[in-house]
Amino acid sequence: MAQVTLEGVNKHYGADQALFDISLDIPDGAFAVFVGPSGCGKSTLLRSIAGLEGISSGRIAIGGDDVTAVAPSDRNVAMVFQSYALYPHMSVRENMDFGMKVNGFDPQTRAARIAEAARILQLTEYLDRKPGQLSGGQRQRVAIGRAIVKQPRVFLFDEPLSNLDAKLRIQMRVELETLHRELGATMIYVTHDQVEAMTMADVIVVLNGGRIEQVGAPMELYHRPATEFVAGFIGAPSMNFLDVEPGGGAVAYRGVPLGTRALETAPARAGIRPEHVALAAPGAGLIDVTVRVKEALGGESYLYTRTEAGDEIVVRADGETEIAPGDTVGLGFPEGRLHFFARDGARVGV
Amino acid sequence: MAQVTLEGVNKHYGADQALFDISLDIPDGAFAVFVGPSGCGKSTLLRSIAGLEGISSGRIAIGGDDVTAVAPSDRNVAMVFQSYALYPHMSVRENMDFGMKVNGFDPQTRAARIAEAARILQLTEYLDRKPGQLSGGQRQRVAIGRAIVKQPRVFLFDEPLSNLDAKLRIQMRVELETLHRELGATMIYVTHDQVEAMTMADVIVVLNGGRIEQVGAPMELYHRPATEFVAGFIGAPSMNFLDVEPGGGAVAYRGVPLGTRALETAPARAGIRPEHVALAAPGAGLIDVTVRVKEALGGESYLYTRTEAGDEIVVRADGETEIAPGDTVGLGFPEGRLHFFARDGARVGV
Amino acid sequence: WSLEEAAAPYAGTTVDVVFLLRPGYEAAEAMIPEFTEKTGIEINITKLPYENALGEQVRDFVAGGDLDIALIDLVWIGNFAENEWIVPIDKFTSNPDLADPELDIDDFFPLVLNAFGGWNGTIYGLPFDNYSGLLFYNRCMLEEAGFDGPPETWDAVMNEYGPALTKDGKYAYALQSKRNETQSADSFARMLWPFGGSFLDENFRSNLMSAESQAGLKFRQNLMQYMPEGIVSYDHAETVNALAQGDVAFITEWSAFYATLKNPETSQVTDCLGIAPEPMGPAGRKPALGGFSLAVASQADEDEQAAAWLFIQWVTSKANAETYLRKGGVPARQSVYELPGIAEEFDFVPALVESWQDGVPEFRPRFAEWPEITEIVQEWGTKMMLGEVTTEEGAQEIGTRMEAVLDQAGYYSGEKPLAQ
Amino acid sequence: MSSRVPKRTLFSFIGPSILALALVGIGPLIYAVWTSLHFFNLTKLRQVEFIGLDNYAHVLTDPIFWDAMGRTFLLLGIALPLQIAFGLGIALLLHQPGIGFLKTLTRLALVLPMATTYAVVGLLGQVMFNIKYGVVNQLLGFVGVDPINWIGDPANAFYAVVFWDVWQWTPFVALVLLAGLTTVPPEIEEAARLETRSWWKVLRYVQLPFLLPGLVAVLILRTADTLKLFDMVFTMTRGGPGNATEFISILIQRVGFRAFDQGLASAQAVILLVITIVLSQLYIRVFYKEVR
Amino acid sequence: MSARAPGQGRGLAVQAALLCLILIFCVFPFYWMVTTSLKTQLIALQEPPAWIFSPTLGNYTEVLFEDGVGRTLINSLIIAVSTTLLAVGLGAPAAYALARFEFRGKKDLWFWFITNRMVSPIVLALPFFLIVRHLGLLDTHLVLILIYLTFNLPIVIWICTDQFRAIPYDLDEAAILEGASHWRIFRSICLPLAMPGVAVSAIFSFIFSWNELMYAIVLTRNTAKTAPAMAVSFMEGYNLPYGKIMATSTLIVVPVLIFALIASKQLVRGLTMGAVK
Ligand SMILES: Nc1ncnc2c1ncn2[C@@H]1O[C@H](COP(=O)(O)OP(=O)(O)OP(=O)(O)O)[C@@H](O)[C@H]1O
Ligand SMILES: Nc1ncnc2c1ncn2[C@@H]1O[C@H](COP(=O)(O)OP(=O)(O)OP(=O)(O)O)[C@@H](O)[C@H]1O
Ligand SMILES: [Mg+2]
Ligand SMILES: [Mg+2]
Repeated sequence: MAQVTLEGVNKHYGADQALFDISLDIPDGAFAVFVGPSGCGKSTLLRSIAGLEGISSGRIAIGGDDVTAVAPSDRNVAMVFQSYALYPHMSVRENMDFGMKVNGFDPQTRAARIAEAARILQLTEYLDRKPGQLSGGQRQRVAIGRAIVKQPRVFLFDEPLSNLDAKLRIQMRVELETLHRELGATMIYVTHDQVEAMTMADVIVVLNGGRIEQVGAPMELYHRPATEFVAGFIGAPSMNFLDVEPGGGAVAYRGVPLGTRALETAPARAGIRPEHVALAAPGAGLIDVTVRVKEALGGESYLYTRTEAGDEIVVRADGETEIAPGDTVGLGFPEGRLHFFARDGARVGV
Repeated sequence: MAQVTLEGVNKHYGADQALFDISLDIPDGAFAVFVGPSGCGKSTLLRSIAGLEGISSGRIAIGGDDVTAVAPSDRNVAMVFQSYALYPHMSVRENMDFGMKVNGFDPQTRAARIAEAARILQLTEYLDRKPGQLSGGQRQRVAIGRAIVKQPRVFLFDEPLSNLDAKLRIQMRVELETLHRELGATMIYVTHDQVEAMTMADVIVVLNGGRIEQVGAPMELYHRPATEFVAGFIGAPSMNFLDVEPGGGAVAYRGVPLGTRALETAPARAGIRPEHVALAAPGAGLIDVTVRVKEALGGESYLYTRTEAGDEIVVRADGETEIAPGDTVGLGFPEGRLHFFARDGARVGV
Repeated sequence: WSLEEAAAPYAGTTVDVVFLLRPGYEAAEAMIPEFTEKTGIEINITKLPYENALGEQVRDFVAGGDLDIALIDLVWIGNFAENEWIVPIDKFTSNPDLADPELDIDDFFPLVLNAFGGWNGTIYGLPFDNYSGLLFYNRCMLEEAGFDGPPETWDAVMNEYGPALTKDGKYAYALQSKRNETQSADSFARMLWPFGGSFLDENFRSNLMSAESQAGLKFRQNLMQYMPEGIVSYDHAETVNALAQGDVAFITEWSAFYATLKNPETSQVTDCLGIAPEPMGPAGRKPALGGFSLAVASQADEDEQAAAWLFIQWVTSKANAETYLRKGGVPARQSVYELPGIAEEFDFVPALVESWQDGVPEFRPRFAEWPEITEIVQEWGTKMMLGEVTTEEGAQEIGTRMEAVLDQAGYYSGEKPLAQ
Repeated sequence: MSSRVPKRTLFSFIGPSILALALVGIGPLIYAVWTSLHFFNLTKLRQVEFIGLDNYAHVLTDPIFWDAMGRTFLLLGIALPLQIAFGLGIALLLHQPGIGFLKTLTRLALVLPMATTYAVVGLLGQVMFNIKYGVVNQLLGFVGVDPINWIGDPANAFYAVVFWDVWQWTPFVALVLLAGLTTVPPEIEEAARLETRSWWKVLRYVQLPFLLPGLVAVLILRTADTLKLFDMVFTMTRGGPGNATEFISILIQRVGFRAFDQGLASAQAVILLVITIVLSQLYIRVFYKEVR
Repeated sequence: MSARAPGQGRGLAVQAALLCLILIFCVFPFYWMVTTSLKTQLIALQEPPAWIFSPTLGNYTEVLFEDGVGRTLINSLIIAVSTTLLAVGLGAPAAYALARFEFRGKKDLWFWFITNRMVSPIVLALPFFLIVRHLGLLDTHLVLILIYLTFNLPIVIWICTDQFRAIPYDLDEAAILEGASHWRIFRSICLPLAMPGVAVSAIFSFIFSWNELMYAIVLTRNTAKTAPAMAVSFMEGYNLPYGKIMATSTLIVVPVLIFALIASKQLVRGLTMGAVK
């Protein structure tokens, strides 16, 4: 049982406050992902759970036991540090071995786990190198290896794959998911990668400025972001936002009515994701826009367009689209795809 | 003039060789991106260009001048280190100021440039903090700031955005592109991010095991990868590969003919990107596969499918697709989308 | 002849001298302004602890340094004289321009002049800071125990005073025996001589194995039962303090400690303090003898030598003796102690005068080899006291090592006269 | 981790030190070696003569020299481990997060023993360890221990010296090691703290490698300094009682400055220097090779 | 750290207790020294030792105004400060070179530096004396300053070399790319970061030269006489004025404490805080 519970956690750095009243419940065996802008407190939160950072107030429980005052080593958590924190004087093997050795594992188990981890992480041929002789990505993998050989109740990962290439990253992702399934351990994972967040998470925790914005399953966050911040943060490229006002029976963008539903509260902003904007011939959509920049990614392209009023709207197009910068296109906003937010950022309507 | 030219560069670490005979020409003002798997030598190459790493043999020229034996400080390059390498005892402001100060810039210029960089990097409110009080992403931004205030002939970026969240990353990307345009400096950029590579690069250099696999414009690499390695490396999720043999007048996968064209050399493998596989009803495609896993990313979903023969094929589907794990679907491989590779990995055919 | 006239050619000369941090030197220092005023000769004093005084001077003389006057402990005189670092006084006494008609060399206690200033029949220095071993006792304690006076003989100390006074955590006697010059000069030699022993026989062979020497050393060993525990770590300070605090009934110490023991700030027994000559042994009194003379350094140039002599002559003169005494020094002039009232005013005077009547100049041999020999005595003397070796074994060791030193110095081969 | 630089730059960094030490250090040393090859007694300068290695032969066959040497190494063998153990403990304690004020105070207090003039420590020893008026025996008396004759008893005097040596130099060890601990990157310690609570294991496996340079420094410097130990012993026991505290430097001083046999003393000192150098090399070989 | 690290509740009490113990252990002899300096000889040597007594400043007035300890303190200060500045000024760059530059004979050079510390002053004292006398520099500050370098420079070089080595080389590289010269890097980057080590070595250097006795006694007499030489000069062998000696010693310790107070701020900082990943 390794449910992780936080109650009213606050954390101050001198006069600055890094965490504000964080309450959170991560069920046993869940895969929780923390996302949020740089400096929002993700690492701090992770370090607080690990016990590396004392908290100013609040309570942290792991598996039902209050661990607020328990030493880090007694919490049975493993952590992959954002800065790797490898032991520079130990070889890769010794780095991975250290935790098991000090905890009195028998040599066979240790050797077997190291071999397995090295295989998974493609580090076998580097086992006898020192961290100083490794590339950035290799170091990061060693840090992951050090965590997984320990087989703890709770894993804490601080951007563990940020220095890996796309291919290795996907492999690693799958390996971590497998590990998660096999060990049944609770995993808490900090990442900036949307794909990782969406695909790995049972639950995503969105942090902003030291506060929790929303907690929910990936698709819930994608489809029903609770705040404008979440809406803008989840999904890449991020959602387009337009200032709207009441008009035409529902809401209108610069006089053009968007959809037909009336909302209880009058929203201040409407949002729509680039992948949901419908492309049409000029004049055939709701509004016409000019394409400024086209980013071709191969399988798809993103069009950076500008409305007459000067608002920017990003639109996802086919990888083979013929549309070029300078072209004018029409855009449609399918009604079910629109999100509305009040002036304070809260979601409005269903 | 800051064209960067490498001729036959080799680099040994003791018995290990990290770079093999690298020859490369990056035109003045170009934005070159180095990509490749972890440990392939990207950082080493960057450091060699900066002069921080002596090369074992070969020649490096910047702006036409042979700098192989020139001190790093005289090469007029700025570098963002993968490890940040911030001066821990200096505030953010001092970190950025240091290079200008030692180079005798006048105080006004220095202050102005710092203010501008801080604005771009959203660091203004952190200017007086020490690196130890910053989050990972904030540190990374300081490292970038330190490079840009210097306005050198050549920028070297080693994964400068890997610790930033998606939103900030896109902003930074745009800022760096703007900077590139404004300064007209040559930029060499290491990244693991496909989107960054594809969107920012004038030219992408794909490295593998210390060797150059291919050099080319992004779309060229996407559409006409020179090797199976490049094909697999560029694009995420990566290209699907199937073993093929001659058959049915062209090439065939397990007896099923793929396309109609005959090729000069008989290819060993066919590749197709997930976004190019056509979904069809069972039996309506070329082959039928079973969906094992479905990864929903919101705007799109990836289906991890398995053929009867046990090969894995990843297919991109719509974000709202109804297909669920366990379903059987038919797949089509549009002929123009197929890539063929010989046994040694080289591209076959047009 | 007047000092002013004699000094006129040397006005402005600076004379360098080493002083110790002891009362006698402070007394002299207080007198110096008067001398400078009269003569225009500057006296430049370097103050050193006793421990460093020898090394400092030796180094200075070896290197041909600035010192114009040598300060000579009686055990150094042989060394200084043999190295010709100092000038015999007849160079000056024979020069009418420099010699004070009132010098009256015979007014010095002969024993003192001989021991402190003379070597091998030649006088080099004039006694300046003079000591004798005295018996300081706590009259009150003695009276309490039923004694009406201090012990006259060592035998009485052992058999009467010792047993009677050693009780209730108090001890009859303390003999400073720390392993340094104290051990050899104050402890070892003090018990050697009164019992008829000596360091060397007339052939410069060790005399420590003789029955008399052994008797003395055994006596010391025996007497330790009436001394405080850890007596081998007692230096002068501890011993004097033991008396001052009323912990022991009597001690044998240098006359110079009179001031300490008489000062209420440093002593609790000022009112009970009694002073007598040291007890007698079978061979007589033979009290410890110590003190310094001042001699002109040969490395000084002629002017400096003359100026130095004038100063030495002046500061040790009969005329200044009383001033010196009153300022805290102990002059070696017989005449001053005959002045009326002096004996009453300074309690120690009678005992001191008596001590200087009868003593051995070679109480500690004064030849150049003493520094080496004293180290040997210090080491084995303490070992004896600690019971690590018997008196015989210890004496044997000291003897062998001492003879080795003397042999190397060339006494046995006849290269050197047998002077001590 | 290091680079080649032009000779000029290199020399500008390192030259002044070499020059200074060469100028001040080498001359006198050569002079000392020269005297060690002569009969050179300060009070018998007329008899100076070249006697080759006689002084060395004399020293090497002199039981007194070896006794003093043995005693010195006994002192080293007892005091140094204590200093390292205590010093390490103190350094770790001060390195831990905790009561900042108390730590600052302690750091300052650590300077006190070192700052006390060595010769005065010996005198302080006389005062505090005195069997009669010494406060140490008084304190021991409070817990029911009979007065101990610290300085007067050969066995105890040795331990009194050990005590003061430990008192005076443990702070030195502690400060050197504390400086060493600051070189451990904080996040590495954190990583280790996640694995184990045992401070010993963190020390052994994670901090020790960072401490090794400091430890070797302590070993070498303390060895050299113990072999040179003079002032404190000289003022406290002067090598006595008996020769219980006659350490090698006391002996050399006795020979060189009391007996004035500079030739012999120089020979002893040169031998001492050789022993120190050999020992230092040994330490470096054994403990330092990985680091260097 | 604003909040306590977890798992330290009981640890904190133990830590406090241990710290107090260390504090007492370090301070007690010093305390005894100070109180002895306030006692008359009679009280100082009283049995049992006096804890409560009416203190007197007599010893201080005596040593300061009659014996001129003040002047020797100033001498000591001049010598110790100059030596420390010189040792750090010469030693830190040398240490930087040993830590950062590659050159032939590096190890031997390093060892030679260290060896200087091992030579016994007892034997060098006389050669020094003769040489210095020859140069007419006897009894000058300069001589002591130079000689103290021989045993302080090694310490500084040693401790600083290790400190410099612990600084990530990345930082140097970053600065090199910025166009900073080696001296500039040394001054602006590495020296500030090596401060804990520099401070420790400066404290040691100060203390060692401040307390040095053997050379001070042999090579000075009046003008340049140092305070420790003065303190022991009270022990003239026949009488030990403990009060005066301890008063002088107390006066000697005070400047060291002040110096340590200044320097010890530097002792604590972690070297690599946030510098690199
Ligand atoms: N000091 C060294 N000694 C030995 N091998 C080294 C050293 N530094 C790097 N290497 C090896 O050289 C190869 C190239 O390293 P480099 O840092 O250039 O990789 P990279 O492409 O930057 O990888 P990443 O994306 O993981 O940062 C790696 O296999 C690495 O292990
Ligand atoms: N020691 C410290 N003192 C003061 N402020 C700090 C300290 N450590 C972190 N902070 C601040 O606390 C906030 C949260 O930091 P944290 O490292 O948790 O961010 P993060 O969410 O992990 O960011 P990133 O994604 O960039 O790593 C940041 O604004 C940071 O500047
Ligand atoms: Mg972080
Ligand atoms: Mg790299």
